[in-house]
Amino acid sequence: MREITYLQAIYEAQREEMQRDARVFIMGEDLESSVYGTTRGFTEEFGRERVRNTPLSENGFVGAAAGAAMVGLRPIVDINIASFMYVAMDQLVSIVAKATYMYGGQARVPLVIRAAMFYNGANAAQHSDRPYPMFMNMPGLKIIAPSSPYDIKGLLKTAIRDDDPVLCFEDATLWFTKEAVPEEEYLIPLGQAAVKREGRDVTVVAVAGAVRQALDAAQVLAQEGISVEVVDPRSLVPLDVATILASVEKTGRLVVVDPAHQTCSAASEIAALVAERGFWSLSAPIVRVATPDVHVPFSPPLERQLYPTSERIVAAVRQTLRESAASA
Amino acid sequence: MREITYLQAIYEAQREEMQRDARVFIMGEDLESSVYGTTRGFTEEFGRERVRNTPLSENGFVGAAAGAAMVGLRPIVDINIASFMYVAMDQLVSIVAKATYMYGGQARVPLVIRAAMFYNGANAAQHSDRPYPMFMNMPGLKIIAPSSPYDIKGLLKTAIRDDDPVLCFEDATLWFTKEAVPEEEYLIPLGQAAVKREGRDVTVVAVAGAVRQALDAAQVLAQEGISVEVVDPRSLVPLDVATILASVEKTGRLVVVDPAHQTCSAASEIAALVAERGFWSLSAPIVRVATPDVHVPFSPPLERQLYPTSERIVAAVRQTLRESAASA
Amino acid sequence: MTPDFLLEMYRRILRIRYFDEAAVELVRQGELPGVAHTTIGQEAEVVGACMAVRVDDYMVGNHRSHGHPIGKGADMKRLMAELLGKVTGVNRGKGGSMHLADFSVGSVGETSIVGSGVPVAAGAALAARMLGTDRVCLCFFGDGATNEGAFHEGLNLAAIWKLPVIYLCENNQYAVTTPAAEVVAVRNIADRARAYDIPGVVVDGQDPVAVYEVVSEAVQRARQGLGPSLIEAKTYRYLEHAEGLPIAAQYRTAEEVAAWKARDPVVTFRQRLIQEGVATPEALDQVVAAVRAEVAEAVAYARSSPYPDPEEAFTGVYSTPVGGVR
Amino acid sequence: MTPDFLLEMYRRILRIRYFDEAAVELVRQGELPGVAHTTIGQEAEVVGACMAVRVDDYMVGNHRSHGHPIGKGADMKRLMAELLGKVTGVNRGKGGSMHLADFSVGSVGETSIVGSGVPVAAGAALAARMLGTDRVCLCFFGDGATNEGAFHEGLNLAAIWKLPVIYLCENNQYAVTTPAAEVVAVRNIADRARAYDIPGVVVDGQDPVAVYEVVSEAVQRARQGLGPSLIEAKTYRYLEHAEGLPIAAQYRTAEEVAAWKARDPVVTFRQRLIQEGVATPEALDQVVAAVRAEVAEAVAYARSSPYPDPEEAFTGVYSTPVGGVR
Ligand SMILES: Cc1ncc(C[n+]2csc(CCOP(=O)(O)OP(=O)(O)O)c2C)c(N)n1
Ligand SMILES: Cc1ncc(C[n+]2csc(CCOP(=O)(O)OP(=O)(O)O)c2C)c(N)n1
Ligand SMILES: [Mg+2]
Ligand SMILES: [Mg+2]
Repeated sequence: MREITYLQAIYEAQREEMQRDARVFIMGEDLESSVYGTTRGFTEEFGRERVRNTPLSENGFVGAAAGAAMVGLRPIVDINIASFMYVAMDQLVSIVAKATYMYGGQARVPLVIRAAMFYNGANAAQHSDRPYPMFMNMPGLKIIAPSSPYDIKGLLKTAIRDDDPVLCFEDATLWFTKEAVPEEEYLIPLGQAAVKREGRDVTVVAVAGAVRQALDAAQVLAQEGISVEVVDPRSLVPLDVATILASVEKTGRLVVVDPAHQTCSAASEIAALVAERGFWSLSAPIVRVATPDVHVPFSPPLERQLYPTSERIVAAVRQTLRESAASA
Repeated sequence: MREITYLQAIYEAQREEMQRDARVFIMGEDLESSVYGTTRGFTEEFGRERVRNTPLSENGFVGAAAGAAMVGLRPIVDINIASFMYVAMDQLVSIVAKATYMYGGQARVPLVIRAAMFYNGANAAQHSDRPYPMFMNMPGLKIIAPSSPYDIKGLLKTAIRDDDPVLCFEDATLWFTKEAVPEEEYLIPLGQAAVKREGRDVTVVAVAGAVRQALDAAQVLAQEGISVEVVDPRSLVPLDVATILASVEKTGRLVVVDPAHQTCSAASEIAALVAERGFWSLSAPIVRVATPDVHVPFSPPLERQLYPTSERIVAAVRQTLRESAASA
Repeated sequence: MTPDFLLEMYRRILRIRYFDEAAVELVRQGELPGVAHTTIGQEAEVVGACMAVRVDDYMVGNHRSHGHPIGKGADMKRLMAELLGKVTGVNRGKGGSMHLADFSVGSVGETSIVGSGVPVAAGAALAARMLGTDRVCLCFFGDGATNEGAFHEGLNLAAIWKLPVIYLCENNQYAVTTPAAEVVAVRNIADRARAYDIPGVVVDGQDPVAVYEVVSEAVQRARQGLGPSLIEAKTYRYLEHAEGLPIAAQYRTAEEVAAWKARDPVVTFRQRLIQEGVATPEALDQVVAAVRAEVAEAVAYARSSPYPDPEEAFTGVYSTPVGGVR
Repeated sequence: MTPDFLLEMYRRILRIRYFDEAAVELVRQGELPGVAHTTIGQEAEVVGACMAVRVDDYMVGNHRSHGHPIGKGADMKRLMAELLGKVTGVNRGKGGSMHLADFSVGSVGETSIVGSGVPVAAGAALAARMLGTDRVCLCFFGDGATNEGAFHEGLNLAAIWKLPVIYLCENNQYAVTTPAAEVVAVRNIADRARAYDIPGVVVDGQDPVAVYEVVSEAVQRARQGLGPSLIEAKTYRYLEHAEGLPIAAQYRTAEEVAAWKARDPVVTFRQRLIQEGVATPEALDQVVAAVRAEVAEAVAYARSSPYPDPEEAFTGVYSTPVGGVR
């Protein structure tokens, strides 16, 4: 099968859905010049009405997208870097997340917000956030964080067809990774985790770019006879708790890996869920491997140590094994 | 000792600090008319330069406060209702939280942002949020959530003297509660939890307005011979993990009560911390009692059931006891 | 303008007045949960503007928009039921007084975060055009809202994309207790239109016909693809910011209030209809009586309607639930 | 203006040009992490504006502000060290190219979220006044930034409070690849001043003396308590949006670029100095040589400086650490 990059998968998902449904259109800054290629040639193919270059007005165009969605269109908003979502927080929270409920079901908000998480590239504190945990605390938003070309193509297409607002967090550390992706159409439902590697001893739930690190760690540990199961939730809201609990029931140990800041992270939520609902399966403390609660520094030697690495994951897995052995 | 309300405590804390330090000033909408009395008479006492009525420009005046703080003043910003923080998210995150770190320590940002959490009063989805968990995910902000008049007076005074930005989440369900508060000056350090009631059997960590419900629940359970320890973190960043862990070590059981939306809540974080660092103390699953992930509906019969009540806490405590007994 | 049209204007002005008077009474009696921001005093601009658009045109309101769906022809019963949090309310009791939406008359939602409706209105207008209709969107907001960033971004977007939207600033001179003169840096808010190279017009908000005329012109421009307009209606709210809020401050003089009340649209418009021979005092009295009956019926309907089942709180966060999420 | 002053202008223009040329080279060689947004082409407006304020006046910049602290007199060594992420950098390596701050010359911080510096500048100006100084704040931002809500809120605040701030819009005609003509609804951004009832002035950004003069006038107003001004300097960036970004789009014509380069401030200002008898070509060549040496020294300093200890990543989030938090 042909292999395509994560960026190419985004391009294909958008293009196919815009071809399929004339109500789908896309808005964002500099779309026409498409610096990273996800809207390459779109203006020629779909015209400027459906491929809207916006001013630097994130709050304004997210709100406009919400208004358009509420009366029958299906916008995709490319908000560019996830750190710009704060500027649009007003509309994201007060309108996008709340309209469906608040208006008693009169409004649907079929809207996709795409946001690249642009970290580990010396872009410093204001351009490197991974803010999905904030949005997980706000009901009304569906949230996906795909970790591979195959996943993002299938999930983004589903998101575009979904009648609710979906935030798509795109991990820029994966942009140029390649994977086999079929030419034929496929969809991946929201709310279904993927077991990216099966294992017996320890469950590693990993989010977004950290899935790769987790798979690397599993490889390393396999050589020592430690069998790691890697679970990728893929969608954070809805979250496939059942798959996570089933895995922990099997392994008895949980490491959660999350490139977001640790406090109130997706990792915290997953740890809390398992401490509530999978407690009796656990034979060792849960360990989170996340980004410490510091801003992203510019200088690469400061930055690169902050995110979850396969070394940190290996160490965490060993820790859970050590602690459970000590108590046994 | 005299008793004062939560609102009066805020008034006194602000007034005393403005009297003590001429660099302290306050900004916000309609401060001069002081609908709830927290700036009553301030214009007369301190003048309009230090008591600044602002336009409806939350992002603008939060940013202005940050700029003023960075060059030597110590602003208090009354952002009114916490749900309006989204409008100011850009400045709160990109400037207030990040400036100290990003500018390599050249800037200090001694700034207090006060935000009332205005829930359970039929104010509906856009005016009822309890968004502190979002901000816990963003480094650089200290966060307090005081649960009584005594606490808020001491904590707010400390916050005003602190050289870092502090978000003060004021629980409006407590506005009119009264408590003995000394006339003499006192300060409460950030990062120190309060054990609001000692107990042996179950630890209940409760946040903000939920502390009252937790104390009520403890009372009810005491009548059945169940001894509940109620821990109030008071400050969420920094969080006094040691006190929480010590309590769980003693009781072996943890219920976390949080009026915020459950997913990625403060309760999730506390549960995760204990599942990591207090796991071997636990003899039962952790239980969270939080607000379910739905927006706040207007209609009172829909709304009032959503928040943690003493009944829900009692049930959660019983559940931890039942589960640990079943396993013993 | 036909006599019927003018009479309908009068009828809608009265509906808003009496509806809101009833709402105030319901707050005072503890039947209306929370607080209520009334349109009393501002009825003329609301009705003048709403009657200049079609029922299938979109409308966006704010926290102070009880009257606006009424101006556009909505059924008062379901609005009043919403104010009481009943399941028969337009939003099934989930929205309340500050978040009325009535899609059946084009009211696509009121939003109480000040300024937040401005971009939404641009989007509804964009969709109107992209869907191939000639619909416009009418967007209401206050003087205070024009200091929010969302106002600026929304107007710029509407201007560069020539969107069919009419931005109607209800300048009632105050945001809660703060005078516009102190916090809006420009004397006439309509002058802010110059920052977007679109028409900016000041109109007497107490004269429904004048408002109708300037809005009609803006609607015509919008339908022709000539883009948005900013209209500033100078008006006044008679009551406090919200019924149920403990506002004690003296920020308006008694003279100022009296001067505005002397130009009460309910009174002056009636006089005008009589003077211009549109209707006799008796005919108008009949309208008054009929509207009073309608409002009483709305209150009775709302009162007798049930609250939503508490379970409803847990549904409707998503329109297509998946997994544990509903 | 004395000859010395004009020569200093020339010197600072050259510093910015050569500093940024060096930065581009360092990006290409992989020594400068991330990307670099250069000021090349815009030096005249930067220097004209910066030299119209005192070193103790505040300044706020954006993502494209390498040149601005230099214009204000900063030491290039520590700026260049910051660009390379070294511990000797102005921000100790934590900020990088888009977030330079140099409090020693009043540069209180550049911020790369477009528009976000505008309110901060209002606040610094407010503090300047409240602290009893006559300092002003000079705030730089692009044409694109004027479409952000933060711009609007900041200008309105500054206007109503008559804050001593000079808002300088560096209109280089594009935001990344998007022409201002397509997304800014008004022809001259200076006209946006009318929405705040403050002076709005257009100036040729390629003429440092012209910029100096209009900014000086605005500074004088500001120091006198007459409030803020909005100045629009028409200018152009020669290079792509950022060195290191893969921008391939053809959004500017070769003629347009050539026309602007024909008015290159480095060239035209030199000619003027010679024509007006301020300096001989030889004297100017000496300035060129001296500045080249300064820049080379800055690069050498930056290169030879150490990276911060990795442990530094974990400190400095708070200036007064408590508990587990540092
Ligand atoms: C973003 C935001 N800030 C503050 C408030 C609180 N608030 C509600 S209405 C209001 C005044 C609005 O004034 P204006 O826009 O003039 O409308 P009016 O109430 O006068 O009709 C304020 C401050 C809010 N709802 N949203
Ligand atoms: C809020 C926000 N949106 C988008 C970006 C990405 N971005 C960085 S610079 C830039 C263009 C800015 O244009 P302008 O304000 O004209 O400044 P210039 O780069 O032309 O000097 C954009 C879109 C950003 N940094 N912040
Ligand atoms: Mg008003
Ligand atoms: Mg530009």
